[in-house]
Amino acid sequence: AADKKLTFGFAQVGAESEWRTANTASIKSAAKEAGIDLKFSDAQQKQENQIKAIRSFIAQKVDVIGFAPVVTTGWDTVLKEAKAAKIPVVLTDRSIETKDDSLYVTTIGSDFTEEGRKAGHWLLDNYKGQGDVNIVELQGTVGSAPAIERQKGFLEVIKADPRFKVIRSQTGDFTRAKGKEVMEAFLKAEPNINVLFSHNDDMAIGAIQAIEAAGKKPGKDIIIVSVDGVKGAFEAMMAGKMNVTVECNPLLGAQLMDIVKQVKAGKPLPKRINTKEGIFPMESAAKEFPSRKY
Amino acid sequence: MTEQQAILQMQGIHKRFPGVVALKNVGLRLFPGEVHALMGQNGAGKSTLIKVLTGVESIDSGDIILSGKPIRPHSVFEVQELGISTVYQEVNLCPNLSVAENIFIGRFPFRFGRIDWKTMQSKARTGLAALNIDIDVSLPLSSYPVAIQQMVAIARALSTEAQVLILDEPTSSLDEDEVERLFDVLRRLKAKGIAILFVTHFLDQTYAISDRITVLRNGEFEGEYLAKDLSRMQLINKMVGREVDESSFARQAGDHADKAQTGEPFLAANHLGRAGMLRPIDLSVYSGQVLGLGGLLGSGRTETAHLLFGIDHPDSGSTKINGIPVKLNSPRKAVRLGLAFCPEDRKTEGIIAELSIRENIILALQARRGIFHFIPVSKQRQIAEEYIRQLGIKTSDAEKPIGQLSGGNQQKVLLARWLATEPKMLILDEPTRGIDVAAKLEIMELVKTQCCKGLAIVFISSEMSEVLRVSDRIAVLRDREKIGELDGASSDEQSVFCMIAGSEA
Amino acid sequence: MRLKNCFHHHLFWPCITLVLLCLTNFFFNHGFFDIEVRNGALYGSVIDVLNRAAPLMLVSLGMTLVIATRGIDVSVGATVAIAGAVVAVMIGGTLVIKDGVQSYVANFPMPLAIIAALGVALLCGLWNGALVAGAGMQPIIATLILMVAGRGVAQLITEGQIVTIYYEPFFFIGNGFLFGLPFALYIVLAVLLILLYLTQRTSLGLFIQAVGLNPTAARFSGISARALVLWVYGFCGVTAGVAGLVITSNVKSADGNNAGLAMELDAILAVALGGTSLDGGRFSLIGSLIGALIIQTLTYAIYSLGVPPEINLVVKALVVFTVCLIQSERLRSMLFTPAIHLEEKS
Amino acid sequence: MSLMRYVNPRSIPLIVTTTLFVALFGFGAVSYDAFLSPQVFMNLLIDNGFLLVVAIGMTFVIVAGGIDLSVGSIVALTTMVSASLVQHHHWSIWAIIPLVLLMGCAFGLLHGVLIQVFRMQPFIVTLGGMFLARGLCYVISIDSISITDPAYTALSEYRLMLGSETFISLSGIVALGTLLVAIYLAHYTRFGRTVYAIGGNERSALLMGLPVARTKILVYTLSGFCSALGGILVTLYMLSGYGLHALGMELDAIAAAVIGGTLLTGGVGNVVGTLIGVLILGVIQSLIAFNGNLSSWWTRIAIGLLLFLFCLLQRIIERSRLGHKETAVSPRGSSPAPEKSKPHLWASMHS
Ligand SMILES: Nc1ncnc2c1ncn2[C@@H]1O[C@H](COP(=O)(O)OP(=O)(O)OP(=O)(O)O)[C@@H](O)[C@H]1O
Ligand SMILES: Nc1ncnc2c1ncn2[C@@H]1O[C@H](COP(=O)(O)OP(=O)(O)OP(=O)(O)O)[C@@H](O)[C@H]1O
Ligand SMILES: [Mg+2]
Ligand SMILES: [Mg+2]
Repeated sequence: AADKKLTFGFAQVGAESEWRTANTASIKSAAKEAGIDLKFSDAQQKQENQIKAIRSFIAQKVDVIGFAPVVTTGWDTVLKEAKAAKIPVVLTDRSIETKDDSLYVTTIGSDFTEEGRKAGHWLLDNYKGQGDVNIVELQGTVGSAPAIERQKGFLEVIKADPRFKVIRSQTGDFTRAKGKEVMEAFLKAEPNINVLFSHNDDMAIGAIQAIEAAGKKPGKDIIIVSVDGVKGAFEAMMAGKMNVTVECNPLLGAQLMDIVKQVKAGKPLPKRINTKEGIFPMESAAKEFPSRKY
Repeated sequence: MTEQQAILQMQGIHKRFPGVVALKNVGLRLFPGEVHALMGQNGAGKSTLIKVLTGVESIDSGDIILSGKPIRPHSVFEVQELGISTVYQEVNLCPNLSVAENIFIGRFPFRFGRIDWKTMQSKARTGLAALNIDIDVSLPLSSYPVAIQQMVAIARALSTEAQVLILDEPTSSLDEDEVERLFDVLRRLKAKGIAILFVTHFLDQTYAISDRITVLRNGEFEGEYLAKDLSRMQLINKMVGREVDESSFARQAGDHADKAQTGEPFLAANHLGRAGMLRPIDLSVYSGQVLGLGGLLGSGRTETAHLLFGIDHPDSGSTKINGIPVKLNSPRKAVRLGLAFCPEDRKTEGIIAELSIRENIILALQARRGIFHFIPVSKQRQIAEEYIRQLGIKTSDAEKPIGQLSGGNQQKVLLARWLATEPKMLILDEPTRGIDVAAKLEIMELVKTQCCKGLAIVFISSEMSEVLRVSDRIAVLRDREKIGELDGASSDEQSVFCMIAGSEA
Repeated sequence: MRLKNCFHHHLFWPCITLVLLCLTNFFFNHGFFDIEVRNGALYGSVIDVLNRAAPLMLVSLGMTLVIATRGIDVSVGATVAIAGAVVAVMIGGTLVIKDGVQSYVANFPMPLAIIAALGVALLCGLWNGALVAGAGMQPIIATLILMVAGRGVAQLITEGQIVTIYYEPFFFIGNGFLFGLPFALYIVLAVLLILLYLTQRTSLGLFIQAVGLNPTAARFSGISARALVLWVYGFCGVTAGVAGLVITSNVKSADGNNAGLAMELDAILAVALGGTSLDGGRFSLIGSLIGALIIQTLTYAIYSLGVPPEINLVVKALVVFTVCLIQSERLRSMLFTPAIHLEEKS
Repeated sequence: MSLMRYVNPRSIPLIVTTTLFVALFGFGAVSYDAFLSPQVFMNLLIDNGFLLVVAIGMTFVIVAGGIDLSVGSIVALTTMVSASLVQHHHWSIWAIIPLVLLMGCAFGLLHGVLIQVFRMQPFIVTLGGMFLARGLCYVISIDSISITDPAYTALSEYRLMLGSETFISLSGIVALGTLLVAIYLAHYTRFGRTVYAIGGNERSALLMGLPVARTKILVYTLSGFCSALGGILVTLYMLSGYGLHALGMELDAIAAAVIGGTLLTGGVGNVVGTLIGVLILGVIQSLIAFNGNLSSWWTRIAIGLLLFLFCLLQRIIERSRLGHKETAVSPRGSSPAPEKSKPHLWASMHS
């Protein structure tokens, strides 16, 4: 094609976690490979910044706009402006709530509720102990979409078995330090904890340290179920300290660039495109570890 | 006249602060159409009485009767509404607001539902013109020196239609001419039947304007007298509470025993100046001598002091100390070289109100010694107590915050701060401001004794008589330029003013 | 007489608050005061609180001095992150697996890494100090610059990753126990002693107060206010750096984005709860430590009471208000003296 | 230099700041093609209208010598309450708006009373308020609530066309309106001047008989009101209520006010400066968005650096002006003949 390079404006959430960093890196490198001119903007976890970035993309007349919504709500106004400027929009990570489906072309990414369900199913299928199962939950940042949806999916599944009860739930803000701090307090307040469900690997890693400090064996005395599948989690699983992590795949750059090109070419696309995601129990950790990119 | 109905009457007023009884059974009567002087030494309770009267401080017991009705003021606002207008000791205005606003805030002229700035400014100009001041009233108050600020405060008080006007040391930083102008205004108000309460430490002023005098001593009511019945000496005795030898108030022969200007000056400034501040100036200060800086308001005396002390950086000229060239670029350096500077604006440049008297006294000495040569607290207390005694600072103990002292006593603490550093040269900018007669004498004595011990002193005061009294030589400034030097012993006020006027021609 | 003195001591009400909070904890969780010995170290909730509060205590100490000079430092959180990032990257983030055997490699010797991290933290502090004292910017905006950029710098150092440390000796700082107590507490103690010495046995304390209360008067008295302010910020940077080391060591990893997040607010709150006025001047180091402990005890209470996370903040807010009301002299005088003066007085 | 003589010295900081803003905008225009369009400028208002409203309230508080950390949380709470009422309880927008404004005022009033009556430090009180308001959001719902009400949608999508391609949104208009009211309030009412007086010297203000307590309480109430108004604008901007909206907005608001020349020590500042401050923060963001090549961390560093450069220039220019303070403040200069500039105070002395 002799015409000018395709420009793609992408408004990222921020750099709040390793997962996100890997996500950004993947998008950047894929854009370079695909010969797409990427306008990248970092919203520092704020929706208003993302909206501002989208407005500036419209002002710059990019070809396609993409963004990973910080929250699912509140996009209609700015997307209508994009639509008026005839710029197609693709979403990553999660979809948005809107009555007007024509505001975006498609969503590519993972499904947090599904991740929560997967974690729940693994627990129901693999828990070996007898009697009541006391679960403590480390939530993500209060109000954030992954926290809400992972919790929803998880609870939905374990409801099926009355033995499984969440006895404590507290936010660990998705960080190791908070995860550790909260787990410490849990351990003091609750003598019998069987399972830890953590909304991301970082908090689980922090919690593992707290469990060890309390003289218990993570992965054995307390089963640890987590989400994300970052490198650190694999290391912990190899050491037998974590039982399972549900993958949430950030490496969707190549797929995204593909879609951008198709959108520009005007090809019809389904409203939702899921990325390939797995679930990695402890046993498969050593095999997978060398191939982990993030 | 005496049997006329008092417009304001205070009876049996008691007021105690933690640790001090500031007022014990004090009474006061104010009659319309008279100027009433409230006299007393530093810390006698004058300001406290005024604060209690105007609702700034609460009363412990006692009655205030205004126009026959008892009142119990709780806020300044309330008191203003009752027709009492006050100028408090030290300037209590807002430095960030313009001069005009400071005069009219709370009573703005309105037009079309908004403040009418034009009218306000022209009214402010008129108000100040009555005091013979012509300044840009739209500039923030902080761009003017204390003296002007004090005039603005007075203008504010005068601009209200009050039946009672209270002035707490309004003249402390004014020069004679301005005082005279203020008095003209006061006389006019008096003629209109307004009652005026007036605090000052200048006896001349007391006798020049007041009809009646109330004397407080140590928080107690000493007596009320008609000014014409009370001689100066009697007044002083009543304030001080003991017989004072009259001769000590006169200028003494031998004050200026010729100290030969032998050898090098301690400090020699050669062509020292800064554009926009001070024309290059030559000054030499000798050890054991007092150099007075004479001049009128705004003549550049404070600026000279600031340049000498390294607060402002000179952009021309040089300074030598003991013949060695030095670069005075910060007060810290100056302090280390043995200089000391007692600034004119006590409240903002001098005291650190929340710190104790001890800490305030020790501050400069400690700064001179540096962070690690710490003076142990017991030693500090000893030094502080020593100076409290020596300077007669009226306080219950050295750990009291300096902000709670009366104005004059704060000034003494500042002097103590610098004396404690045992400086070689002391610059005093208006050191006698707000200090009572007795204490003023003490300070002048102190200057002289320190001088005899070999200290070099630069003395600045708005009261020319004071300058003449203590100075061995007087450098006369006018319009930020030195216009000449006089010999202290052989000059009088006339010769200084002649010099100022002469070069004007 | 004795009792009355203690009643009027400036630390009295902060202490009461702390005790009340501890009792609340005990009321809901009877094991709160239990301490047992495990592996030669004391183990229990109280120890947890102390241990967790250590970084906050460190930062509040530095913050106290800054606030005493009538300044504020909102960049401490970022400095924590930077120091953590530096030490983590220098000590090493590589896990080498050779023939199925895992081994850890430290890139630089640990002392060097620690010195470098503290050096960088000092630089951060001095940068703030230079902007405040040198360029004359307002403290909040001067430090806001580093607050924003600092996290970027930290992430730049870690390349946006969470750098995990695989070097056992380093873990001692944040996890180790000495004579049964967490090592971090000894660090706090050391910093506290140094500061107490500096502020009470040298004239630093007097100078800081003087500069905070009336900078002009302080300067005219021969104190070089600028140099003082510069170093106070520098020192605050160092305490934040030390806190960064403790946190990094504690979680064995450095997270440029999240380490020390919102710590500035907690530190300022701690200082204020400890009875230091945010308008500068008089300060209390011990008070700030108590303030930090109050905050951590409260956090711990929220965790162990099983408060639902949605209302964490509401609880925190109510406690903050209550604590302030308890400490409000005004309220006490209104309650205990019959005449209520609501009118304007100062 | 000679030009300086004709401008009011008090407006010089504002002129400096404005000039630097124009320079910054010009830099963007030179660097990026589409930057110099009227719409980019309008976007600054559209995207930062709510910040301006909040920062105006903050300016009053800071000028009075206080600080209000609760603004961001009150904004969030406003969005949450609005969204919940309109979506879950089907209230009319015309009932909701007064209600949330009242709520904002109530919050501010609470702060004011605690600060003034109980002599608590503003920083802590409003920090408590910040926790409380944000906490209440989560009590309503931890999830975000999308608003589909037609009235809200219509207001949100309202655009006033200024020419064929340029438009401004309702929030921009409201923000400018608020600015005008604030200018009036600050400079032409007794309340406004009392605020300045209190910031200049609270004790003096008391001694001058000004209603200090009432004004201080009112100032916090005003800030609460502005936060709620800003919250309504955010609700319209995002068409949703969410507990994590406006996170950290208090710092943006403080920064905007301070960049605009407001002194945190109180007494100095004005709302027009705050407008410029908001625009500057907006331009910095726009510059970075137009650049589009910065990684997440370089974004932060760049924001910090731009802020730094800006503030430093501001300081340097003001400093150099301060060096000539005498000339700017009083008529006596070093160059003109001193005889002429003799002040009048003692003019009649020897006549
Ligand atoms: N707020 C306060 N707290 C404690 N003591 C105070 C306070 N204000 C004044 N005092 C004390 O009350 C006494 C009277 O002080 P006051 O200011 O009335 O003296 P004054 O007569 O005005 O003296 P001066 O001539 O120096 O102004 C002094 O001993 C002073 O220390
Ligand atoms: N009547 C007046 N009109 C306008 N400005 C005045 C007047 N009187 C003084 N000033 C201002 O006062 C300033 C000088 O006051 P300053 O106190 O610094 O001088 P000074 O010689 O130290 O006077 P002082 O006698 O108070 O020590 C000048 O900048 C001048 O602008
Ligand atoms: Mg007095
Ligand atoms: Mg002077």
